[in-house]
Amino acid sequence: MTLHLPAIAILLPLLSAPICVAVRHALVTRLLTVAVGWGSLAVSGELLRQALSGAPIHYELGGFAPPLGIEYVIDTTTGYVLVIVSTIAAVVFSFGATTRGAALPAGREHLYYGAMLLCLAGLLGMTITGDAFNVFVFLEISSLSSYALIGLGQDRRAPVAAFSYLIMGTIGGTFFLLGIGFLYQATGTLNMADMAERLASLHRSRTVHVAFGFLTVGLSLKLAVFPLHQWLPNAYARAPAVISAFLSATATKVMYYVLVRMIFTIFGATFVFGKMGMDMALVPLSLGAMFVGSLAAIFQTDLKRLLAYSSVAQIGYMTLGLSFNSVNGLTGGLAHLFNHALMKGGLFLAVACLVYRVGSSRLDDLAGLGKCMPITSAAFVTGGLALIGVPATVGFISKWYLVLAALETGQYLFAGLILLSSLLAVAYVLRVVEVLYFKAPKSPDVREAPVSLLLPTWILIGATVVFGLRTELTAGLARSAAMQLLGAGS
Amino acid sequence: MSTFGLWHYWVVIVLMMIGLYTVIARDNLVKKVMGLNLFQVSVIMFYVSMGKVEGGTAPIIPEQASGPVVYSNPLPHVLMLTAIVVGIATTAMALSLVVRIRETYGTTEEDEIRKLDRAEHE
Amino acid sequence: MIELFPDLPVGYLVMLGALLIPVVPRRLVGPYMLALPVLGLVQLWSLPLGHTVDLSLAGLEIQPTRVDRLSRIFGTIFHMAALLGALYALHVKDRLQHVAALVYAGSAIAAAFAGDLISLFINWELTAISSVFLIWARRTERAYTVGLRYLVIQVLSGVLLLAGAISWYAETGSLAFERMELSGIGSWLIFLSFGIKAAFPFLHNWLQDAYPEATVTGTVFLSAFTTKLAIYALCRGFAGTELLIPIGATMTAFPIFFAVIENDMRRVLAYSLNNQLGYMVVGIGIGTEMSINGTAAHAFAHIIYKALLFMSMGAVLHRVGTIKAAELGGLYKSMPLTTVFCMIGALAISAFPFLSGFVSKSMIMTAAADEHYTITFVVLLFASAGVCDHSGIKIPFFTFFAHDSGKRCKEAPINMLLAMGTAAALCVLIGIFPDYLYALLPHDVAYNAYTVTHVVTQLQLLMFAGLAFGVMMRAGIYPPELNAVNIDFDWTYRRAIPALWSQLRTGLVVADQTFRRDYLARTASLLVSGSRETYSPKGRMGEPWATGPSSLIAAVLLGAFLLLYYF
Amino acid sequence: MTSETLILLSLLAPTVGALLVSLTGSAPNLRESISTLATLVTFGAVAPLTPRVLAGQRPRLDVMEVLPGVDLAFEVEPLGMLYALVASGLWIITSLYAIGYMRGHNEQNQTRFFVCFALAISAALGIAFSANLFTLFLFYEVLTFSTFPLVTHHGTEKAKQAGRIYLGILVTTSVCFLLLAVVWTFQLTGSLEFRPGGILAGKASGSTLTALMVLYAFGAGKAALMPFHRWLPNAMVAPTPVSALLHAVAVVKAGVFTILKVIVYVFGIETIAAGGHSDWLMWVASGTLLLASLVAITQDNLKARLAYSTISQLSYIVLGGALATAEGVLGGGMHIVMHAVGKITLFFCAGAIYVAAHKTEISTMNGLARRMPFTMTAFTIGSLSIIGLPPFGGTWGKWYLGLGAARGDNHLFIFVLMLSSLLSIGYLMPVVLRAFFRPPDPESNSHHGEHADEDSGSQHASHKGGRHEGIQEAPLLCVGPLCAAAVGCLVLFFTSDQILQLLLPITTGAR
Repeated sequence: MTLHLPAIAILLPLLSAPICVAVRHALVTRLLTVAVGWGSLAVSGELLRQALSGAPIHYELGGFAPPLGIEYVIDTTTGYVLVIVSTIAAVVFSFGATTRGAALPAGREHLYYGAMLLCLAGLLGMTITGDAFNVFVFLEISSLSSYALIGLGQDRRAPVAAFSYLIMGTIGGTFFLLGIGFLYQATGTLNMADMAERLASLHRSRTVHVAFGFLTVGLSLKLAVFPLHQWLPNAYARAPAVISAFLSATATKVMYYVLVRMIFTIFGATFVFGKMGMDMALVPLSLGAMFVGSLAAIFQTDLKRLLAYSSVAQIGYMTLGLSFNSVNGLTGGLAHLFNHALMKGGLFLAVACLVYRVGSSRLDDLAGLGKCMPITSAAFVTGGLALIGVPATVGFISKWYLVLAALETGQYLFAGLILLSSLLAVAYVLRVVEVLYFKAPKSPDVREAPVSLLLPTWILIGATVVFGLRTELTAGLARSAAMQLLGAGS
Repeated sequence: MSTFGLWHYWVVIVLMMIGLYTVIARDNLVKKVMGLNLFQVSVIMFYVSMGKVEGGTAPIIPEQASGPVVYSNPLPHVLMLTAIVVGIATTAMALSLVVRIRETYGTTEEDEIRKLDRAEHE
Repeated sequence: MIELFPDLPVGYLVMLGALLIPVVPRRLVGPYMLALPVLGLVQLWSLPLGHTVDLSLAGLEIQPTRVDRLSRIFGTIFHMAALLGALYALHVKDRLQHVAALVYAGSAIAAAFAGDLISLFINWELTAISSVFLIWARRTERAYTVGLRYLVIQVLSGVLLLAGAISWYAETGSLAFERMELSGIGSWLIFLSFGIKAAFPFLHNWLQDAYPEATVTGTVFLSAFTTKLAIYALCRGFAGTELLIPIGATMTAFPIFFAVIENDMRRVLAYSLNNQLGYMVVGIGIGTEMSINGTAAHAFAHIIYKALLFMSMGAVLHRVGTIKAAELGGLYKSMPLTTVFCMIGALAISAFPFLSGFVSKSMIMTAAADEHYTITFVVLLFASAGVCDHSGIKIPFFTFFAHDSGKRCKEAPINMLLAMGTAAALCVLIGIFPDYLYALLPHDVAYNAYTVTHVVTQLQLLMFAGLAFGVMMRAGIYPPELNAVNIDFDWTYRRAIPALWSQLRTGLVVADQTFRRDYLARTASLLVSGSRETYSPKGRMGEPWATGPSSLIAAVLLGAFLLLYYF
Repeated sequence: MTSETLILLSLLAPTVGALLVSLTGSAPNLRESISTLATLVTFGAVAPLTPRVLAGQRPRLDVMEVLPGVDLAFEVEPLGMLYALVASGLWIITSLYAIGYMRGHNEQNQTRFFVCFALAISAALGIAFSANLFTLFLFYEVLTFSTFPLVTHHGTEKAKQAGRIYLGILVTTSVCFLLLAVVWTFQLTGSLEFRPGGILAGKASGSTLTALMVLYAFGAGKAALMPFHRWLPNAMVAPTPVSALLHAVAVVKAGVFTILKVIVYVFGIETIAAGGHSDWLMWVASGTLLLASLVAITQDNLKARLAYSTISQLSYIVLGGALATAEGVLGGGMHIVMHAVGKITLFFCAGAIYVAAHKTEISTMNGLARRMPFTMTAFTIGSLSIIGLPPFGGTWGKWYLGLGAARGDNHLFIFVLMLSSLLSIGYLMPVVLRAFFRPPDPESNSHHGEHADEDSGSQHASHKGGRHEGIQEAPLLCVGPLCAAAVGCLVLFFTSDQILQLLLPITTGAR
């Protein structure tokens, strides 16, 4: 059993999805989804434990040996991301009002759960696979299901947002596919480990250069790197808040993971930063994301879109950490992966609580809710503090490593800019706080959200504080992952 | 090989450009989907042509195997089976979204949809 | 002899006792106030010479009391002045004034016994704080501003003392208040601090500014303590500092001109106070045993007759309501006793033989002559004549005689008369029996004021001064008493500096506001409105782009990447 | 109890108090009993630490390692002990005062007020006991955010605007400068611990140290060094107890405390003195000190005037640190206490005046002492202490600061201190003068003539006192604490020896 855990991790959600569709019973599918969520978490946790205790796990799917067969590889980084994704999945799936806010006719909830499970399967698959083309396949699985999920939003603009996402996502995915094609052409293999081996002697090949170009742009599109982020704000804003919570906490994170894999495992840091000067491109884009995203967030009138723009900025932090090409920088980036997943997941769930009671996420409609929904509002404030990067929250940990990396490499300006941009977070969080606490309520008889909603919200929000103080699991793991990646890459 | 010797690449590039241009320049959502399809097809073409070995046969082991047989690389072709499925799924998804958009907005022109959104917003 | 309260620093009896005045039953306030200085005096004399009180405060060893002959004579006269002042003020109902006055007196006494710079500073500041209430208690608009000005200058003196003490401590590691040389920055600061309170030239204006604005009774207290405390401090710290001689000489001479033309009688007295201080400063500067004795004796005598003069003028102000020379005259009919007492005081300050001024001032003059400070001696001589002119003659003449102003009033209240009478008696007693005073002096003396030459010279001088006054009055060239404000050095801080300051402030405020409004606020609002335009949901960056441009940017970026990588 | 328990208790008592207060919001009496009980327990936990610190112990509590080399840990050293004593001690009387004030004034959202207040104290104690820069920074930020709702308490547009400025400046400086400096220090030394003699010595070039000094000095925005002082006057929209304890004691002292602590334990006095890294800071502090005093003179709003006075007084402490001499640091530490007690007296009085007479502008306070003799007497005492006149505590702070300047051969700064004393007369004494000597305004008193003569003036005073409504003091819970604070000013003058004994060890090794 434990031998096949890597396969189980993927098959569990992948097979549950059609079961959901087949069963067609709301409660049963719901319970199944929750069970799969927590099951995935258990499997991921075990995989991470195994990866930590020894060498990376190599699993040959169906017994076909690579390079012909598809291989699943789980090292520290993989296990780390698996845990993040499945944690978020488990918590979000447990969130009480999952289908609330989705435009589903009664009796069709099973489709929704199916899509969720498929999305999870795609995300886990992308992480776990050691085969480049397989990444594309899982990417499309998760993307297609997320288009569907976003399109489910009650908001009539939801399909439009989903459509935009679809166009951009497909372009990104296709670029990615093309990139893999070029790589295959240059190396003759699709197995990542083999690719890395063969690419070592192909640094001057133009095919490889072109492949790199397509791959980076394709991934950047899916990752929503500034200025390729245009699909993201509406996608998150129009989707049901729970979906936003799930997607914002997982989808971009996995894409970041794929980017990291590509840079450090396939191409190698020497090639990417030394030969291609990736940092030259990534740094301005990251800074752009940090400032444009935060500034746009300040002026938003819709809470979900505010958070979505904040995500754009946060992605900037992650890519900036990447661009430092140092242990601390990558630690910061990877730690922020986890940390941002927790905060954004928690924040979107808090918004989902608000929407559950008020029916809108427009700031004007949320006035004075601090009094009516104190627990939800407190969750939002705590998450907001984490976004700002107040010490004792996870946001601080990532910021710490990023600034440390900037100082280490002598880039004092970036250190200042990182800190400066986090101030913009103060501005947009403050705006929400003012609306929640210092405005007269519109309808004073709003009740607090039910426990089944509050509990998952507070699990994530509480985690932002707990992991802000106990960092072995986040920054510690991120650090050993970063060391492994950099050690392997150079 | 001359530049024209790689004519299949040129086909790929032209197809791709047409597809991308359609996505960029057309406001009609259906046309965008069509552009996207073209774009995807170009990639499929690219893979298929990549796997083709000049003079190669289909990658089936002949019954009387006498010495090495030149055959096309089957792997890219296999991969494209998946890619085609993905393309179909994407198109289906896109079109179903367009249907829903059309139902609520009464139009499939992107600029008009944005205008309507903005009007509602204000 | 039994030591009374040996652990209580001298002066604190009066100071702390004063704080209880608000809770003393109304009928007992008078006796209580009189008892305090008496008790204090008894305590002082019960303590042997060389008695000290030592304390540790804030990590510093301090000595709030050190009894020696110099401090004892000043302590004695301060107690006496407090008693006289309290007697004079008995009729006042405002207890705040009583508290302030006695705290003031007590802290001045305590300062005279301070064995170290810290306790000196503490009491120095206490005199400043408490005395200002005597000015504010006048409750006139002018008194408020004057009081504030006075307080600032007094505290300035205090903080200079503190700064000096700090520097002195840093330089020498000692806090003891002993004789010091004008060498380091510390001693100069301390010197300057003393100088302000002693009303050195150009540092003197607070005196003429504030004293005439205090309450009737307050001025009596003020005239006794602040400046004489400074004289004591100079005596202790800077005896024999030659610089003091020219300073003192100047002080004796220049106030005469202002005193002659001044209209406000209490201000005339303030100028003459300044002039008298000059004698003492000269005495300190000379620094011989004789001159120090002279200074101490003069301070002793001076406190009494100056208090007497201020009391008599106060009585007039109390009854008539004005103290402008131009509005007074012929009051001798209404206030005969006051007139007599005033005359005694005036003669005493003019150093008329057989009155206290004569026996003390002559010591300083003699000391100057002995040490061959000829110019100084001449200046002092001239000043003596001047004093006679403005204090000895002008004050009583314009107030009680001269042209009759037609004002009629009651004689001064009984407690005032008593106080004045006591002071006048003391003037006469000291004048006739100077040996009692001499016995108190810091050094043993063998001095006889009543030599024939001395008496004759002094009388001649006084005659000539009187003659001059008479001739000038007859000839009509004596400066008329006009209701005018005379311009003194204080113009600089009362007019010029405030004007400059308000100019500067307006300028600063304008600059600041311009900077804020035109620069900061505009930049900020530009930034905000600019970002709002760009980043709000209606702006370019605040709303997601349509798929067309989004794809375009993706394509452009790809192209850029490819171009970059390809070449 | 062990020292660890005491540290933990002192940090948890306010937090638990806050929690209980938030749960008992509907029962004001119970709520306020709990609030008061929390103050007593907190002080009861802080006070027993003092003799141990005096005896040379350095009680330590390691909570957890957050990142490698970055711990959440507490250690009680003299400077922190002093700050903790001040904050927790004054919290007791402020808590009583706040009850009187908030009730006397019928404020809204009292529960939120008491909760945030307790949290702020907890944060202040966390700052005081922090064993390293990370812990300090953590609680520094907690303090910022927990006081924000107190500033915006009234929820008016003005309060919100003030809150924005408050948070804006404090967070900007702390994040952009302080955090940067902390990370930089960590990058240079690999440690964040506060260690006697400093951790930076020999770890970086002179210019780097100066740059770090700049970052730390301005990073502690709560110290209100110009030009990052604007939050303080803005914060005055908060209810007066907030201004009194937080914006005159806990918050602002957290800023100067940080600067002092960094100077003593991160740089080391020796290092700074030898390298002259804080020379520029002396000038900035002096400039702030004088300019703020000048601005204070022009303010008519009493709280605004006090706020600018606070800015000026804070710079005394910063100057003390910048002088980088043993005496200067001692003076700075002492002035933390002296100014805290003096200023809290003044703010209490301002609040009492507001509650009892509804006056905020100084120009309307004529003759107020007749109605509020206790309040105005306390105000006078507080003023004298702030000016630095004996026999009040403020004297000693100034003495040691001056001595620090003299020892460091910076005589110029003695004059700055002295000049500032004079200016402080200029902005504090007019209030006393108005209240005690000017006749009440005609609007509150129908007619009064010109009484130039002092005798009739004094009769007039008593007469008027009788005719006026008589004594109208604020509630007892307001007047009691403010009188206690005033007495404190006096007591501190005589007990400064103990403070000195406590502080002396921090300067060992300095010249």
